[in-house]
Amino acid sequence: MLEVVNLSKAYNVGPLGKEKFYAVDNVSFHVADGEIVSLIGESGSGKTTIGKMILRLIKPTGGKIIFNSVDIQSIKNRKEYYRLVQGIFQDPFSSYNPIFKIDRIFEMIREEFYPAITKEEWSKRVKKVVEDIGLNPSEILGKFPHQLSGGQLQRLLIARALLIDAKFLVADEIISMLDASTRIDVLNTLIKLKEKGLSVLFITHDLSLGYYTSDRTIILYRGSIMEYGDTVKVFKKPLHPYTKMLLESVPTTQKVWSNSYISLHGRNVLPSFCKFYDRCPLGDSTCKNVSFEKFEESHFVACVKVTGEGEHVA
Amino acid sequence: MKKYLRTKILVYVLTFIFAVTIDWLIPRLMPGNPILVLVSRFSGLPESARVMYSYLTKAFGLDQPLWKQYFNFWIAFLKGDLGISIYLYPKPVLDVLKSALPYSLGILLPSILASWFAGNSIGALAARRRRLDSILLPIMYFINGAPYLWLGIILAYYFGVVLRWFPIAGAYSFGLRPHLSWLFVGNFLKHWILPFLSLFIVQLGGWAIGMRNMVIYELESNYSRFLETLGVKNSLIRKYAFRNAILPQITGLALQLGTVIAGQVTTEVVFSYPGIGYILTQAILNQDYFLIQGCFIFIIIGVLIANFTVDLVYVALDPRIRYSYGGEIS
Amino acid sequence: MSEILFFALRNKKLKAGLSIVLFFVLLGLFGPLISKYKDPLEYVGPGYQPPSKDFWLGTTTFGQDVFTQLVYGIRSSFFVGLVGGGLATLIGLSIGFLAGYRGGLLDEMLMMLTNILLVIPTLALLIIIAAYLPYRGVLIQSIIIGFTAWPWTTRAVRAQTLSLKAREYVNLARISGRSTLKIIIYEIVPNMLSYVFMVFILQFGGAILAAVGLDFIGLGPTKGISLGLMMQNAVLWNAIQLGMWWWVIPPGLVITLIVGGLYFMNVGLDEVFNPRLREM
Amino acid sequence: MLEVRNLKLYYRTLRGYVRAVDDVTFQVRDGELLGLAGESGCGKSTLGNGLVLLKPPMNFVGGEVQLDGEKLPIEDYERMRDYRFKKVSIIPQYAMDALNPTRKIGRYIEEILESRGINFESVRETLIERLRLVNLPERVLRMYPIELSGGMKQRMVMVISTLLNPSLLIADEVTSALDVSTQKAVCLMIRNFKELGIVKSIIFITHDISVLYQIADRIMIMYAGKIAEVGKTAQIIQNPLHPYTKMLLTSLPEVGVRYTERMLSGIPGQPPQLLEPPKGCRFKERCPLRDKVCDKDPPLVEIEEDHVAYCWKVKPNA
Repeated sequence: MLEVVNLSKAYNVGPLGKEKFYAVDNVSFHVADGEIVSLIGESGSGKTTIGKMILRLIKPTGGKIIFNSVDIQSIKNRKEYYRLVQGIFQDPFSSYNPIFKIDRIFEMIREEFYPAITKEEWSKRVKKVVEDIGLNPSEILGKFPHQLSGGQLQRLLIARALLIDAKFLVADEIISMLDASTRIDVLNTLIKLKEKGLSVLFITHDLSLGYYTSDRTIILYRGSIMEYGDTVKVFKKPLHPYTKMLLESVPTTQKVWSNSYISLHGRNVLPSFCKFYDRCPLGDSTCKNVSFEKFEESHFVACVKVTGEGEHVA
Repeated sequence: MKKYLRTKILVYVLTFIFAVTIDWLIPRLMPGNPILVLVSRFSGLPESARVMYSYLTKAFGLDQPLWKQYFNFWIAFLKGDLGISIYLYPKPVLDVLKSALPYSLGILLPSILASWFAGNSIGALAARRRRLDSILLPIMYFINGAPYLWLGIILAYYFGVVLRWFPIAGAYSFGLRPHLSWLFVGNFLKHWILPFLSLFIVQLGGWAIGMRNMVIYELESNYSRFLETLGVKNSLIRKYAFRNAILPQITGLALQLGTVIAGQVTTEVVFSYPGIGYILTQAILNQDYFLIQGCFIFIIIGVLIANFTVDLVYVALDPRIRYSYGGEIS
Repeated sequence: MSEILFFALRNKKLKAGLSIVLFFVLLGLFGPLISKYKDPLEYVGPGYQPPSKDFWLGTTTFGQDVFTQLVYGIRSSFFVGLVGGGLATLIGLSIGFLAGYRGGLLDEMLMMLTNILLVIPTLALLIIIAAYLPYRGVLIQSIIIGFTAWPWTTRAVRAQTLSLKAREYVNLARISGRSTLKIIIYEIVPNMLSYVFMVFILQFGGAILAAVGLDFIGLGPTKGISLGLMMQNAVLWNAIQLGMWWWVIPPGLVITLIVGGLYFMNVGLDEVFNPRLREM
Repeated sequence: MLEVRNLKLYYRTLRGYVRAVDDVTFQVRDGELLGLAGESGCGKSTLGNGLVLLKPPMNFVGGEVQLDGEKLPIEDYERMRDYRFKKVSIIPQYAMDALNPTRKIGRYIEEILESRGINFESVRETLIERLRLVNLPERVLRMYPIELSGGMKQRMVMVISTLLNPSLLIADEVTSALDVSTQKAVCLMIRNFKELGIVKSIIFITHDISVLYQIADRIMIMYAGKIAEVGKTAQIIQNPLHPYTKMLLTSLPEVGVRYTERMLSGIPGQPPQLLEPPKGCRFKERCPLRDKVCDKDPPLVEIEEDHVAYCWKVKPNA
């Protein structure tokens, strides 16, 4: 369905903008029909930039994004693209224009995509969709954004994507600002839609959310993919030292943290070296020109230290 | 830091070029033949009209292609040739301005510095005391809303006419010639005090309001709150807030210059004080175009120098500028 | 909306400023009707007259009625404020929007221009333009004031636009297939209305002050009357030295009250729109 | 040892009082890290901040606070000044911009200490030792805050807050903006402060219960301005009794839980308005066990030693 090929986004930095900073560096992956793929990374990993590039809100500086076998840059009519590919953003309160009622996000879609449908017919459809995502239309519609909870607002945005009848959804940290008691409902709504055939790129920094929701997982660090594959495989048998560090740091109520090695901050990225080199306990001069190795069926890692058994050589 | 200064200098250089270009362009854009308009101004001085005509034709060079006219204008300008004054014929414009400049600066610089210090002190004080604030703030807003010249008029009327404490015209009495003696200096200061005061008051409101708002903002910021949780004395919190609030007030100096210039020009007119502003009004009343253009350029150069000085001071005082312009993601 | 009205009605600064400004609006509208004399420039009596029953604010050196001049002057001041301030707001808004929304090279060029014009004192620019105009009316004056006063508005509007542009609802409108123009009109502008209104008030006051400055140094309207011209004439004909306070003081006082009232309104509005500043 | 009895902290607004902390009683023992958890708006941050810096619009309405057997005058802004920094300190949520941007950090610390009447030289060695503890080089003292990364600034604030060995340290949502790897490091550092005896006790405020499982000795769950349940970490996590705690824990996605294996569910409804909170139990509107008795204030039920819940439906030793 969606394929990202050697995607890059570079910014000019330094005096006179002579140096390049790669927010996204040569990233490739794909998302199949009816699949949820989670893109997991910490702040500065470039995950949001990738999402925005797929939504054509930022232009890539290299590589392409292919949707249904077509390079999206070549689709001149953006509406045509947005009818199939939609997005939901991190901050539910900022996603609504505070001075209008929330119904407006649906009305906007009618105006732009379905001008032929009458208002009455449309409001019936809106009500149905709102019911479908498990909300009560009479309690929700006609309200202002600040009168609803973050969870409700995010679910309405999912309803919005449903109304457009999009096939692909970029969900960028959609529950990171919600409270624990409501976030799971948003995830479950997303999963229900996936089961009806929607593809989702689920962007998050929270490993537990990624594990709960997704079929496949991509681990991103400083703009580059470290490891990717089947979600259960990546989480049960993490190969990259970075993935391991992440999993050891995630707090759970099952296991108490071990006092393992954590390096707090990295220094500079050296050209051609692994991006994690300077924080990695195994990092040495051999960590260069790393490429993806297949470790097992649908499980790949970019680390020179990983042996065939999934152990690390020192 | 270097990037900050470099950007600023670029703006100033472009501003200068822009201003000189405007100076060259405006007479050529206006309807009618500027030379004829100018020569008609000389009807009172018949013996000079012919000289003037040839001079003007040369100066404007209207027979030459535009780019050459522009080029020549720059050459003449860089040589210090700003043309000849009509109203003070045959004095060159540069000489007229040079002799007026000290009078302007003599009022401008002291009034800017004094009102900056006084205004900021008043503002900082008002930020801390609610009572004082509720009385001072309206006064400051109305001072800020008063036309610059009107404050001068009030001072002139009250201290000059009603109380008769100070003279209200000229920089010194008619009978005197500038020289270094107690008599002259005393006389000069007596003439100086009212124009100085009126320009001082003109700027006061802006500084006080700005400082009050900045101090309140800083006192509500997170670093002030953290200091509170550490139980430090109020004096330390205020000291930090004051210091951080004063920084934008320094850049404010550059922004306020427009107001100050307008105040300066009109104040000089009210008190017939022989600075650039007074010369400018005389030039306007006498349609002395070279002189008007010369005043314009002089004001621009002054403003540019002032701006640059402010930037240097600011960079020296605010570490955030020194470090943050290293290399941002653009 | 009702919340804003609630705070607006409670705000003393807003109410005080608005009352002052409204008073002078009414005086400008109806003053000429209640004044005994119809032409402000007409010589209607003896000169040098202090205020009296016949001449409410006395007469000028030449015997013109100061009150009549004053109320007509108020009209022209409001006119300059409206047209000059309005034009400056409009230009500042458009350029600020464009620079902030489009970004890139266009933004850099527009901001460079803005920064250049910010360095040049407005009065200096006004003088050089006005000096070469053979004929100047109040309208022309307003227009050149409008064309020179916009830069700071541009800078402020650009900053606002940049911050609004970063809101997700703009992105959401984007992926709803909205055009740039529609996004600016429906998403960005409505959220800036309060801000734009405040900018306009400041520009209004600024234009009035700029006009007074121009009038006073001899670049005022070549015919008609304005508050600045009144002061210029008064100073020119030694009204200060002659102690004719009724001629020199009132025009400036009126301007001070109008502009001060406008500024005061602005502070009040800021408190109304900005919850952080609301007093508990 | 901190003892808080019937503490009420309300916010004054134009429409009335918001009862952010409403009649809260608890204690923190010496050598203990108490985790304080709850959803946004439950009053946990108000409680933490109120113990250090109580000022408008936050109002003291009632209650008593004792620290190490001495009454803590939290309602008196001026008298409280002596206790701040020396006895009670906070690592604020805004730690990343808590430093004065225009002072070098060393000089800043010197001036703060001087303002509290403490000689800088007398704590210099402690300071350097503490910097090492949080992994900061000594040269940061000669730097401006802007030269430090966000994480470094936060750790600097941690050092400053604990420099005078306060009895009680409050950590307010210190890890919510951090990446998982940094979160772990910072949590362990804070617990280390307690274990090294630098501070006697800690209140660690967070919305993330799984973080508390890692570092807390006891956990206190707040809901809508009131305490719902308090207990030892293991008691709360393994044997939650209050319906709210139970539902909160079962709605928690964790590594190891997939929707294909176990579909989690959230808590329907929303927390109540605290301007006019409902009578009786504040959770009743969202509670599946609700009945008439819940309209009366819920009783304190002690289930076993240290483990208490405020709920009509919890039976002792059930």
